[in-house]
Amino acid sequence: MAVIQLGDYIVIQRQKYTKLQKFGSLDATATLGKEHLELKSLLDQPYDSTFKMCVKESKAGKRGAQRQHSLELCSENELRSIRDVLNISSSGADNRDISDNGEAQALKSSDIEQMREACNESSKIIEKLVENSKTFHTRTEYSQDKYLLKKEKKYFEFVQIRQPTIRLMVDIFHRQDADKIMGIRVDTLSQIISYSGISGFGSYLLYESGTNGLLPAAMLNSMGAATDSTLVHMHPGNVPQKQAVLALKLPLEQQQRCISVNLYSVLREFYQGDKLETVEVTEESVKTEDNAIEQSEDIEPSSKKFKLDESRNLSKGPPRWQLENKRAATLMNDKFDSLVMAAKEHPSSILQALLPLIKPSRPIVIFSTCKELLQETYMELKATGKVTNLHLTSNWMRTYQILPNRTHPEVNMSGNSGYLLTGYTLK
Amino acid sequence: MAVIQLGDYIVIQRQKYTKLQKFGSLDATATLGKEHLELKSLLDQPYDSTFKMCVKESKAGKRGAQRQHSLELCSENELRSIRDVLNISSSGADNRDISDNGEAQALKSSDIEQMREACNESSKIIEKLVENSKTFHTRTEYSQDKYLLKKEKKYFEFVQIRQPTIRLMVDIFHRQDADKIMGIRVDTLSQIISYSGISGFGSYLLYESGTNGLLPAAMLNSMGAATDSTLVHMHPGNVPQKQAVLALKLPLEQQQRCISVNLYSVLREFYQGDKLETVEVTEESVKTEDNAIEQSEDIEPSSKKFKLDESRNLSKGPPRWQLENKRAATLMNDKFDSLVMAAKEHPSSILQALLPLIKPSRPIVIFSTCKELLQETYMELKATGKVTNLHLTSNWMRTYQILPNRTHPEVNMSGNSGYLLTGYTLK
Amino acid sequence: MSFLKPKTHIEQGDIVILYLSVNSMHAIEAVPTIVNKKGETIAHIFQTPYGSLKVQSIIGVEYGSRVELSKGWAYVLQPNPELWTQTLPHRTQIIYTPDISMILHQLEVRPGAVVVESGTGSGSLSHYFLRALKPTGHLHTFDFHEARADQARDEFKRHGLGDFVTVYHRDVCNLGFTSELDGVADAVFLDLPAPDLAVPHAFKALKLSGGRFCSFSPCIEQSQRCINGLIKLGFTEICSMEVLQQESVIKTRSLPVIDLEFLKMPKSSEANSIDDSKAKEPKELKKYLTSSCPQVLPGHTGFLTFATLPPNIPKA
Amino acid sequence: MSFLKPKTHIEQGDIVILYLSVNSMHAIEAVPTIVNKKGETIAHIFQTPYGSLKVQSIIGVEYGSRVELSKGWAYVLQPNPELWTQTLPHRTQIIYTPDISMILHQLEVRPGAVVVESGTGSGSLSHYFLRALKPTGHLHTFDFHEARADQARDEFKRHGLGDFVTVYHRDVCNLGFTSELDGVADAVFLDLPAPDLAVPHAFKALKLSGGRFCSFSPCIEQSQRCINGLIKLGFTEICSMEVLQQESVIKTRSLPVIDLEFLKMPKSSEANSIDDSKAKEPKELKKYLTSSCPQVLPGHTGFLTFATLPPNIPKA
Repeated sequence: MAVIQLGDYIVIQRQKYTKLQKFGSLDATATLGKEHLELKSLLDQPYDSTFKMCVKESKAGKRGAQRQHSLELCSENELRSIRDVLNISSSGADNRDISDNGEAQALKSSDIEQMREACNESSKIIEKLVENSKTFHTRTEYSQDKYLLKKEKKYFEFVQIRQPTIRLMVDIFHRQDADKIMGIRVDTLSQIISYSGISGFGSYLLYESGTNGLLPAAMLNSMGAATDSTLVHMHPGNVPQKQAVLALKLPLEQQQRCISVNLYSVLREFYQGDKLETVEVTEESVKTEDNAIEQSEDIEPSSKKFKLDESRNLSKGPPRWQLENKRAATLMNDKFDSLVMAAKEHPSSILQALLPLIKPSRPIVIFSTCKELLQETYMELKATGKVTNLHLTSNWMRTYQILPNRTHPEVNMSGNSGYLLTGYTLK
Repeated sequence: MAVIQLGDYIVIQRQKYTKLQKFGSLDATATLGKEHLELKSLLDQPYDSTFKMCVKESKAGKRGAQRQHSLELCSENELRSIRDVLNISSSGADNRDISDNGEAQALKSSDIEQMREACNESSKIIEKLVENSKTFHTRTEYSQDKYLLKKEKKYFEFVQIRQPTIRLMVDIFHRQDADKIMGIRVDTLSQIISYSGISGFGSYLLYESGTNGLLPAAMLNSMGAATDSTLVHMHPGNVPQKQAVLALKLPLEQQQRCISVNLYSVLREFYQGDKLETVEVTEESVKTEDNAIEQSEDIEPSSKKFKLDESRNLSKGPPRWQLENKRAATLMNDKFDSLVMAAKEHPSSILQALLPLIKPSRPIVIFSTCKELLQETYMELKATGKVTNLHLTSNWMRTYQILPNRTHPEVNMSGNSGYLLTGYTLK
Repeated sequence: MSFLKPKTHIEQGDIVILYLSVNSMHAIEAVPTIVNKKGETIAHIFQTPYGSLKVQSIIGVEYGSRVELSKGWAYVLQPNPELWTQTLPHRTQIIYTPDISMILHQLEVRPGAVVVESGTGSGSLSHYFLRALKPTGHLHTFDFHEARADQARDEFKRHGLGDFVTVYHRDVCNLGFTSELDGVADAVFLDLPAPDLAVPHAFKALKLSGGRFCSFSPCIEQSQRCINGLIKLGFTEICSMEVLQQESVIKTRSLPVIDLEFLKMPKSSEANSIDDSKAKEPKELKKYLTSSCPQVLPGHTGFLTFATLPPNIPKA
Repeated sequence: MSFLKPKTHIEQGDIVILYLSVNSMHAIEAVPTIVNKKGETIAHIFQTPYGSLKVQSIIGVEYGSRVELSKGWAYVLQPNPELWTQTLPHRTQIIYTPDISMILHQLEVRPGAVVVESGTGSGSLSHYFLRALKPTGHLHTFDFHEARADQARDEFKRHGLGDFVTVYHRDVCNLGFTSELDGVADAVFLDLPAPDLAVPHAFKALKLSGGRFCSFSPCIEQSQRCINGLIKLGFTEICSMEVLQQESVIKTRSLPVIDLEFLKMPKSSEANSIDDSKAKEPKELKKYLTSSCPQVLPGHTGFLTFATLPPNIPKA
């Protein structure tokens, strides 16, 4: 089983909350709300292990106490559910006698804070809270559960460390800031993969203007290790966003089958090829900017702005980006087996440039959160006669709570799946 | 309890199928698929009675036999469910041994047709079908039910006669041809009534360009009998569509509180009032066109085209439409307590003309099936500063099958609720 | 008194909706003074993020007017059930306009209707029932929580609706709707944790000539049990549904239109300088008026179960 | 053989999608002759509403080309799981792309994965599994219906996928997934009327290092029982959901813009004649590019229940 190593991206899970974190050094800490976790004890432990948060010190912060914790690998026994520990049984029939006057809890918040410093075990704290609640035992089981869940969430002291997967990452990214992945929701991502037909065979073309690396990562994941498929990943910035790709920790051979190139630069290479060579090389300089994770400006970078990954190699030959452009141009000449686009720019001109690079009878998938835009693109594509079987779709997705006598759809749902325009190229 | 009378609109219900029908004369027949029902025996029977369809003759038609039925009032005993009659009990565990080779039914379709002529009782026919089905008893209960339901539907021989209500009519209209009511779905209709605040008090303004009378009927229904509220109902045609209003069979005083006027004509009256009088009267002529139910052309009718309901009164004074225009203009001068619009035309110019007629702090509700249009109208209204609390909404509605061990949302749902733009006028 | 019928000017004692923004509305009582916790009579000042409002100043003002706050302004609107639902003091979970509208429609409530409701809760739905059935109908509304029933009764009176409603404190699941209400109702509405227990009482309360029934349940199991009860008693047209309203947030989006054609041209040193200046120019932007839902939507409110009691079912 | 990988030209024996229109596609086998019911070998002619296609004529043609029919034309497309799902011979109810996509995502299927599926049904989902896991993974698929299992096995072979799949005829609810599959699966998928009976077998088939589970059920009660089974065996991250895809039908709508301003002007007999001619002129039209859903949409396909088997759960 895989073990946690320095340099890994890890997923930290505390109950239903998950977070993607780089375990960059032994000094690294992770922040979950007011809790700061020292990560060093994770080293060489197997993934999926659970750790106990042990308070080391507590500092007054702007919004209440900030606590520093070390992590201790814990046994399965420690993981009995808090509900088991408390073993609540007495339950009122309904809540007719509860009046919500804010005085139901006899403990003051200062008492609770103090108690929390003293005993770090959430089950103990919750036990005390329950003891001191005047209304707890008169609540219905449903409302007891809600109360416990709320308290558990606040005081739960265990975290699990998991290996990042596409499934875990799309949840994290979408929850934290859907805009950073252009609003691509899990159902939509899953359909982009289906409709584009990404798999272990074939050569694929992606244009995206910033999804934290989620789209190239998902496509690479579906291309698999030890296969022959290749991906040309075009982006509008100086450097591609790659966080999700790096987090997957793919074998090098698989990583190298994703060729990330700047849209403008690679199209110039493709259109003009050899003519270009001498000019570009002389223009080269060594100034680099490292904003790999940040959203880069979507303008054509002049060559000198390019990041030089291996500046030590500068004297030995053409820069890496130029080699990548050449690799990409070769694949562009051979044409691709599908096209995926998620553009922040107007898709028309990009589509006009990329559509001729796709073989006939191949799927194209265009994502946008703006329906009006895709309606227009639909009409444009239809008019060209180059694409058939055009469909504009969106999704409605809802999760369910399935519990004895309490089964219903979750009360909150996500409102926007975004839209997919799909079709097949013709000869 | 109300009894069925000549001239009534009635709702004929056969299982889940419902139809709105005018019981215009004793010779009237209603057509349900291939079945033709003579209505005369309905006269003076109480609403909600159930009648048995008794075959009188059967003619070969283009698409199978057309059957003429008389209707016979039937007792509750005859209404035991077909399932009870058949008392199916043996039920296979699953359908692994069924192969669908089309040979499962031993009866030929000619046999069935013959049987149908001979014995008119659907339960008997279904019994025979079940007896002759090689696979029925090996099907799962679920699949047995589906089979029975399908057969029941085809051979069910009872109809119930109900009094039209808004609830029954919106179902019928939406199912038969949603376009004829401009695509207004039940949830949307219910919200138009809520958001516009139609009730027993107040004076309301409606513009609609053709909903079979559904919108004015729903508003009149909510205004109630024996109240003081009034409705000015503007429409673009020569005559208003009124089917749903007539079907409600409202007391005369209630009917008269709905003043239906042509948009152009009443605005001219409102803007120019007295100046107009002499000119119009002289222009008047008696040519009438009766296309009350048909969708009329949405152009300004010249006065001479107007329908003259009471041509006998012609010599005695101004025509009825002119009196209605005057009544409406008086209410327009007093201003209204809400505005409802469902236009097939672009709403901007209409809204511009009608919005000044609404008192401040009053709701406006604009319906359209075109979201883009309401987005634009939203922006326009926002820019005027005359309306606040603007919301653009649509609905998602789904019905459920709730049966023991077979609970799930219905497999089909309606895709379009249409959109509502709502807001409140300001001073 | 501002709930009875449309009115033009704010009178003393009216409930008034102070509209600050789409997300900020408050229901305030138009009285010049209030009694504070110490029992002293003081001027009624209402605090908002845009400063304070001296409530006396709005009495006599026309509804729909703009009123000045010490650091901004607001609109005064006449309350109605929609605005009240958005501003009322929550004493329980409430039902919102999309479900309520369907309930009123399916229960065929119109002036003159007699409606039985349980529970009263925060009175949000009650206000809708009252608007729909007044001035000729009547609402009988039940709550097992005494304080809530009292509060609701008082509220209806202050809102000018007292004549059209009777509020009962009663456990209807166990005790029914009182024998006075046998056979009087056109429609019965239940919002109870165990609706199946109240179905037989609903059956009794409905008119012999029949009527409509609705139960609102958050959980599917409650609906299942309720439907079993309805079937046993001969209810027909049983139908369960969900209604979810989606709001569209309207915005203009600007998308840069990028030029890729020039990349086909050789990049001479002269042309190059032109390209560079081009790249720095503001690009062409294409504007779209578009809309999207809020990121988080209500995914579930409750299951609505409707049914018809046919006429002449013996109630022995 | 046309399912294994992207290819450019139609070869003899390929399954080819004959695309007539958005609502009319057919999967045909690119063979020049077929054997008719009388046992005679005849030319393979495919009939369409636009006339017939001599199938021999498409062999060697590039995928994506337009081919002539006797009364029209069509496109020939290379099949893939999406197109196959829309054209395959239905032997059972099938699952469609929106649900399938979520299943593949949640089961984390990628090249190299070992997946256990029950039932095989019409093989629609199996084709998706195979695309996602080949060339290094394997699909074990079970059906209790012998003819269906045989048909599916044959089909996979003809589609060039035989190396990556094993088809079993077996009643897995009662007999499990065979002991050879104990602890080999990365993911288990169930589409069974009683998934709870197969949950313990799924548990056994999953790797000791853990794995993902999915059950597809049309009814909520099946999901409830399945979840009970999952909880008992220590599965975590249990989550049920629905995915419904909505298609947008795009159209241009023209709305007349009507002029009401002229009504404010007195209608002199001179002006009148002008008005009249105006009224007969074609009015100004405003065009909107808009879309709506089809009138009837799929309202329910099934509930998807997902779960994780954590690593190192003893399987004693």
